[in-house]
Amino acid sequence: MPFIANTDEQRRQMLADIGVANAEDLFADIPPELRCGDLNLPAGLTEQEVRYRMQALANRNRTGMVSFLGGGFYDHFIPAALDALVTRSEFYTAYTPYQPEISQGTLQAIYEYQSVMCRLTGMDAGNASLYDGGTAIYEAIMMALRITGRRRVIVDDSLNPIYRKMVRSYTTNLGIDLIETPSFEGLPDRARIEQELNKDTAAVIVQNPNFFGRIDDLSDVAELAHRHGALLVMSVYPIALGILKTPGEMGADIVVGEGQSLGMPVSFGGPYLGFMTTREKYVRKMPGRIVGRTVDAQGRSGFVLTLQAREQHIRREKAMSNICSNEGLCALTSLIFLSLLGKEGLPELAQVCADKASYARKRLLEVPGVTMRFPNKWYFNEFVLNLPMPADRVTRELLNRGIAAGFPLGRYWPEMTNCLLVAVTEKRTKQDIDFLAHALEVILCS
Amino acid sequence: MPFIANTDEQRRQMLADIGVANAEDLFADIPPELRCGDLNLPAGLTEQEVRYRMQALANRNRTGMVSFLGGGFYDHFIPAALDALVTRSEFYTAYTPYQPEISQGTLQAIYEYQSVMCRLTGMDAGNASLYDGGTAIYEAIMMALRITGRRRVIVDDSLNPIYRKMVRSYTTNLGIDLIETPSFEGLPDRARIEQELNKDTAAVIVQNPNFFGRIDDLSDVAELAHRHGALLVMSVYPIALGILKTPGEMGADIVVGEGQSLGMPVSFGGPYLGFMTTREKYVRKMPGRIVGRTVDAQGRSGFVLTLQAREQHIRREKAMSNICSNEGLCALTSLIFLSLLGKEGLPELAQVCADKASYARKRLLEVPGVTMRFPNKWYFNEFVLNLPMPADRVTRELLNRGIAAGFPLGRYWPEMTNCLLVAVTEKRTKQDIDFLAHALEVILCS
Amino acid sequence: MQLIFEKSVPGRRAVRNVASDVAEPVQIAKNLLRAKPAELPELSELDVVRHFTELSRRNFGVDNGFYPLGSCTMKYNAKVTERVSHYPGFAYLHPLMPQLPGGEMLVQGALGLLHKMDRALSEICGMSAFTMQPMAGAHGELTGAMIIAAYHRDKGNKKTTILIPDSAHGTNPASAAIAGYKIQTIPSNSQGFMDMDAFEKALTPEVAGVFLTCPNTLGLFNPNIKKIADRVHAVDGLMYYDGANLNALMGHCRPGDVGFDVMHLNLHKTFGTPHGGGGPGAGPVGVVEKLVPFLPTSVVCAHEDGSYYLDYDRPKSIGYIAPFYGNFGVIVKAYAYIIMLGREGLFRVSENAVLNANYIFRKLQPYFDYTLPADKPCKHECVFSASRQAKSGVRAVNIAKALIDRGYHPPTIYFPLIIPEAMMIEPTETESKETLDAFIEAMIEIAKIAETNPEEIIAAPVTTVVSHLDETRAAREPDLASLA
Amino acid sequence: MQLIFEKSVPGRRAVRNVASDVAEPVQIAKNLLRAKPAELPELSELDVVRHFTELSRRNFGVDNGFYPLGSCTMKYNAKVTERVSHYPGFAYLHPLMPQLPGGEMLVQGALGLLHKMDRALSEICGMSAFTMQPMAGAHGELTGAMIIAAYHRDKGNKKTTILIPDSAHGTNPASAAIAGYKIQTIPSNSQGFMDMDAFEKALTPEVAGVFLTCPNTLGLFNPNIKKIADRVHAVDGLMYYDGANLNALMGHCRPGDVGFDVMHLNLHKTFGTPHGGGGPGAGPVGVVEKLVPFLPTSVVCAHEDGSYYLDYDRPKSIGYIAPFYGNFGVIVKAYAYIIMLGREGLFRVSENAVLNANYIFRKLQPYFDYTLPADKPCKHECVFSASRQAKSGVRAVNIAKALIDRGYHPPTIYFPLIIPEAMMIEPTETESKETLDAFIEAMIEIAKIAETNPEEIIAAPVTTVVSHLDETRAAREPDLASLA
Ligand SMILES: Cc1ncc(COP(=O)(O)O)c(C=O)c1O
Ligand SMILES: Cc1ncc(COP(=O)(O)O)c(C=O)c1O
Repeated sequence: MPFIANTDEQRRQMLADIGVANAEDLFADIPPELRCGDLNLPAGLTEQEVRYRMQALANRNRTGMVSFLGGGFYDHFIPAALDALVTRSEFYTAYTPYQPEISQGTLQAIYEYQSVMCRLTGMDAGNASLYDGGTAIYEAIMMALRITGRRRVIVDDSLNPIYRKMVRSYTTNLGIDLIETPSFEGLPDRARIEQELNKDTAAVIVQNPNFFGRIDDLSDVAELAHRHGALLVMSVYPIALGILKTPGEMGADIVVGEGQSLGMPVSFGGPYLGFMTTREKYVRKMPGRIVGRTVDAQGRSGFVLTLQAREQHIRREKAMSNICSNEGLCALTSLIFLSLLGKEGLPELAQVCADKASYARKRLLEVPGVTMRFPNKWYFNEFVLNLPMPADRVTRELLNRGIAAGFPLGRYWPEMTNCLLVAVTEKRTKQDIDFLAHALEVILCS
Repeated sequence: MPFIANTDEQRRQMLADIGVANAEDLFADIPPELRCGDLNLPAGLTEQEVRYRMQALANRNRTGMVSFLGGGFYDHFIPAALDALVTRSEFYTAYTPYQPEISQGTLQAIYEYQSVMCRLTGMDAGNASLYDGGTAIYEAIMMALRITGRRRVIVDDSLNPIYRKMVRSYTTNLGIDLIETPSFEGLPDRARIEQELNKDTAAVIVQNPNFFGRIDDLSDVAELAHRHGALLVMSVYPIALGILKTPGEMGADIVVGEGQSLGMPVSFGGPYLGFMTTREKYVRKMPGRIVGRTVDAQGRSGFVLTLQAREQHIRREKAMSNICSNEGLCALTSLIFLSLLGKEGLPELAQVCADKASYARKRLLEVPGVTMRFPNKWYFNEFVLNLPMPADRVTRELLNRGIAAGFPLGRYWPEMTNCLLVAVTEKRTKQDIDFLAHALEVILCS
Repeated sequence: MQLIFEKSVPGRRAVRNVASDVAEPVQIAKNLLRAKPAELPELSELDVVRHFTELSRRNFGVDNGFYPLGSCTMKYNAKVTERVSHYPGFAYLHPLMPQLPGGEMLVQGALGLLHKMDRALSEICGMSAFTMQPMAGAHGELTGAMIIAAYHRDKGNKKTTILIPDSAHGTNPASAAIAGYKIQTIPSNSQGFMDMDAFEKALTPEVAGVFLTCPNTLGLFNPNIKKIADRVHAVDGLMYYDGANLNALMGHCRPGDVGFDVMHLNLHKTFGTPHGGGGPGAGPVGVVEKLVPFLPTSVVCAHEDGSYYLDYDRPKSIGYIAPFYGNFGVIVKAYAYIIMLGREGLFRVSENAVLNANYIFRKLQPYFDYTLPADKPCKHECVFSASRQAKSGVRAVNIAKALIDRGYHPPTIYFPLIIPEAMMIEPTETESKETLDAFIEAMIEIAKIAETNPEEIIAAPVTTVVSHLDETRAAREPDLASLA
Repeated sequence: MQLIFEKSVPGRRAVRNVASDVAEPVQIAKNLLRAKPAELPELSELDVVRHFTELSRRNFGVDNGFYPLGSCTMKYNAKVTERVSHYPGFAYLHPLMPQLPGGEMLVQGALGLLHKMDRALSEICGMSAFTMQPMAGAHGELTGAMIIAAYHRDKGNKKTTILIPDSAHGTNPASAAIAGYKIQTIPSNSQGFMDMDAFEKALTPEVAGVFLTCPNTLGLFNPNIKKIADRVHAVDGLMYYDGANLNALMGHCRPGDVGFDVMHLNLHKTFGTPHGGGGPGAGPVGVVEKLVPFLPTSVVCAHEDGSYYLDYDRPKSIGYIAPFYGNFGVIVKAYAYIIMLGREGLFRVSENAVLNANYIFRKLQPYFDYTLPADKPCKHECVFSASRQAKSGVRAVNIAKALIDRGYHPPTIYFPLIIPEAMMIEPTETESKETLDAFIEAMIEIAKIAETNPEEIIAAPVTTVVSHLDETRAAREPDLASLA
């Protein structure tokens, strides 16, 4: 049997040493009526067959096409050095670093990860990762409830609709009153938010750049929230933070986001990386694993899992979160990615994305009948087009031409059936963009 | 600039410390008239562009087709664990293990490689590798000359014709008289060889399985050679040695071969692995690096490069070979491959290849007009078909149908223009073989 | 070793970005831009490679040696599963693709894999259907608890409480609490099983369900399990199965047959996907027929014609719990593992996991305290107590560090909480008798030295790059980030 | 650490082979079969993975630290070049494909790459054409010597001798000798250059050619080089350039312009392909116009239409020296390296390689002896002598071992042979000032301890898994294999 070490001869010796006749006896404590018969599964395969089968499945997925799909999940370039390092088996075949003396590699890496995330978001402290950008928002809400002792939460609807659905599921059983405020011209509606804010409000949740690709200075929303004793929770796109004003600069209290863009392939939805940073004063209310730097008996600096008193294995039902395994290897991935790009490289990358997106806007607007949903505004690398016909139809036809043109918004905003969300990364060339524009023209003008 | 570490600022500091005004001054010792202007090369590329360009080149090579190409270079399955281990950077970013204390990994691996090669071929000692199977034959000839002090060499023409060409090139300037004896029914012609053997003969060179895929017991050829004081040099296919009688059992004196089949992809001709093993008494006449086991000052067992007095860096023009860098990482690859297959796995693999090849013979002989070039003989996984028309034409038409049916022998044996050399490995399925047979039938019967 | 920031040199670069190939750059309004660039490290590619290569060498993984970390099932992570998970057809597939009109047909390989995985896990566990969405075990527990809540809400049941034995993993009560439930902890009896009297007393009509691990965290199979299930079902409660320990049962016993209604699996344990030093994992959740309507959206379904689609029209569903379809990359590895092992392979996996655990259990009994009646077999893991050694001052943690000096990753210690000085040893089926014998010898040697020369053990580890780290200081004066 | 054979257990298996899918097995005649199976290790996949993972951790590579091994140009091996070399379109391409009728059109990517590589190297070196076939530097030298022989044979020249300076690498005389030549060694002068009088005396009409390394193995550029070339050409001799040291010259000086006729390159040095702990490398050979007809077959050529083909019809060719087109996988990496660096990049590579070498050279001059006139720059490497330290018993080898304890790979020692106690230091351009400064400090510290406490240095290394291995015993009683 693959991967099973012992030979039949050794099994016999071991059974004899244990003092049983056969392996079956080791299951004698299971009541016979609870035993099952043979599983109805196919026989095993050799590695050669497995590789063949898996390749066949992979071949039935259409990847190579020119894609402008984003919606919070982006196709950025991944340097070869990253893969070479993150596949070091000492990293990926280890468990959570419970034994610090033989886990300094993982521990120092997570400490460095927490550090770069703080530097990127302009905050003071962060945790070792959460499952993804959506659960991170939900964890931020729970954290805000703990900090404020309140139970009302305001969510701006330019937050990724998928995340809004997740928040709704998770809060169903918790008697939280969850208010969604409609955005105005694709930005959080300050007036509306102010109306909804009251002394029971724990947090206001916003996203920048938001789902429509618009970027904003949310400092005033932070002030509004703070004036009512509420926290500002901001979800961000880390690549954009290469150039955009930081949540820290805007006065956010908890910052979360999806880290996939930092060196992880889109991988049909996961594994991804939820990250969280916050203000120093809120550290002990933060969920999840946290690595801290300390010294050993000989005064050597070293790293350990710390502040564990918050966690499930100690606090059990009173824990700040139930999270145990997180996305450690993805956190390492993002750290390596940011180290390879570096202080000059990340802003440079962000600017290239913005430049190409701005060209794409210009070029696509030349197509007769195409307009911007929110004209004359600032965007990072994603934006919403108005099409002269349902975006679904256009998208389908472009798919047939080998282009994933973007995401039709009708699915989440019935009033936006003619709207298409288009994302551009550094991997899309001018040629790709012109190709899309041309194909779009053909479809619209026929 | 990619990969250049220092910043301009640092370069300035260093130049100042050195005491020159600019980097140009460091080239002042090169006479101006010998300096060159800008190289006529394109500007550099980013990693993203390089990967795109290289992928484009790779895409212009037709791989995925159903292939029965062999001729000494075989498409065997490579386990994933092998790649995962051989890409450990401590192995591949190291140089030749001149400093044993920090090279025990490479050194022990080579010692283990030498050991498995001896066990596989049935010999006493081997070297750390040679460039490839062809240069290994030439090195074996030179070794035989050193041992016997003679200058006549007999090469059976069922030895891979490519290797025969190589031997001819290398011996041109050395006043060696090189006799090629025509094979009889695809096997070494004992009578002819005996005629050619005399007291000046240093070695007889044979191959098993030979280029026609035929297998043989060459014990009698060994006796013949020995009776005339000549050595028997045998080139072998290591996978076949999983089941075939070993050169050791047949009485060979020097064993060489191409190790590509042991875990290396065919890779358009390299890097490959030349291996060599021999009898204890000839060890000090062997070319190339050799690793030996010894002990350190504290009695711990360890490994070093040894018997270096034979080598170029000490003996210079009197060295037994000029080889310096060999194919170390390929040797490691073959060791890992053989360790993963193991004592039971290698014979099993060899038998599967033989079984599929025997099915292929049966199946292809059902095609009207197709016969065996050498009927009713023993083969391993390769054999020669007689076709009712030029093999070139058939091969070309089959290529158009996405099948590399084999190698037409007319290129090297004008009298064999209708002959096709067909190889079958464990990666070819029954379905592939039937597909070939069917396509062949269509072509021959139309 | 220096922090990566300490190696930084102003102006040094590693990877270069592709230059923009479009004419004019966009100049975003100042007020929307950050005042200064983030203080990321400035290094050459070689600097970065050396830094993380050195960090990796300060880590210990399954590839480096025996890793009997109880409850974590640290088996060999097959390289072939890593390999296939990197196929571009999987790695570069955008999750929104199937949500595009006509997009589903472009991701049939991925949907098919998810569906086949659902079928395989359902067969292995005796469940009706699995969702692949939960991203870890604890996430699966939360999902399960939400399904339990949705079920009761749907039936109009007034349920407030979940019963959980005190031997349970901390995530169990934590997850159930987050789903809105009161947690009532049930003590264990002398044999480490849930105390039946306490259970009966606690089993009121308010009980929404019971969370159990079976075999439990002591590695024991509860003989009363069926009885418990019947009693719980009698009050229309639901049985939740924590599947972290399934490595003991595959092909031998199915939670569904035992009476469990909802469960999670840790693919990063039983199904051999690497744990990555703290994730990513995957915690698929399986349910019996009556709970299928409550599974999270979307659900992967098959058309008559054998093609697959995503069903979002699930009125009773608990809704979205993940952005898409789960940790797909991890699921790919686990699926490859399952088809490679196949029917008999999975059966043998559990058989050998249990054999290895019992071998260690039997061999170490003379040297360490334990709770289990010696005549009974354990399952995939066994729990010893260092209480005997503690008398001479050698605690479980010291034994753990002494094992480190001998080249082993220590067992799980101080869990389950009900065992003083607990040492929870899970060898897994991928370890050989030679490895187990050497480990057993090391444990015996340590036990002996603990008597003769306890200081030596207490001083351990002495072979590591750091030793006896000050955890109190770490918690008192947290240094959680190096800020610019 | 145990040998892999010592870990073997009868009947244990790792990778399984696919089962035969054809009906009946073939039973080959007994007399053709081996008596018993080869005694290969019997291990689980995990055993194998742990064995080689542990072996790797007993190795030191460029990714582990500074590796100033003179003459070996141990620069960073870019991960991207590894990555692209594994593309299936390269790795799984069968070399016989282009020899099939119509097959050339199915390998245009590979042929194009080889042709572009020939053009790029020819431009960099000022040669007319390159063959990619030689599989290492020494193989290139032999190929070059064979080309020289073919040239003279073709012209009917009676040539018997090759001149080689005593500072040359051992492969030079060895390779020339194998090509059938007598070797005459020319002494070096006090400055480490070939002694001109001795050279003139040796330069008879029998001289077929001269092998030179430039910059030479002392890292010095010979100012007389053009004169030497002219004199050699005057007797219709050919100038051979050992390109191992090209890392000093790219974009600054071209061997072809200097008067060299034939040369090899070590792609595994100058062009950043990994050395693999002893290969595989690649040693392409370049020639001037008049030698092109003698290049080994086959030669990659371009049709008018831009498609590529293999030319086998080369009557004057030295014939086959490799089975196919060279170490293709290595050439792929080097090509990726070249297009990534580009015109300016390659120029900067040499500039910075020379800058780094001169920095070390200047900083260490006060502490170690050296030959070069201090006012002159070295090129990509510098050579010191430990003769000063030797007085107190500390030899070059001891300094090397002391460096190992300090985390460095030592320089090349005892080469070139003309320098007593030689230490040949080649930093390469991919190392940073921080790394150089730390290394310089370590060298200075060692030099100081060598005076105050030589025993400490002589005792080194003390941090390694083995130390002071008995090389004499290894050679006296060779243990070269573990036989079953
Ligand atoms: C018994 C048990 N339940 C639940 C969990 C939580 O699983 P995860 O870490 O994947 O969230 C674990 C992991 O240690 C466990 O051992
Ligand atoms: C100057 C010089 N020439 C030739 C060689 C031989 O090159 P290879 O080892 O690739 O055969 C070397 C390698 O050390 C060298 O340094």
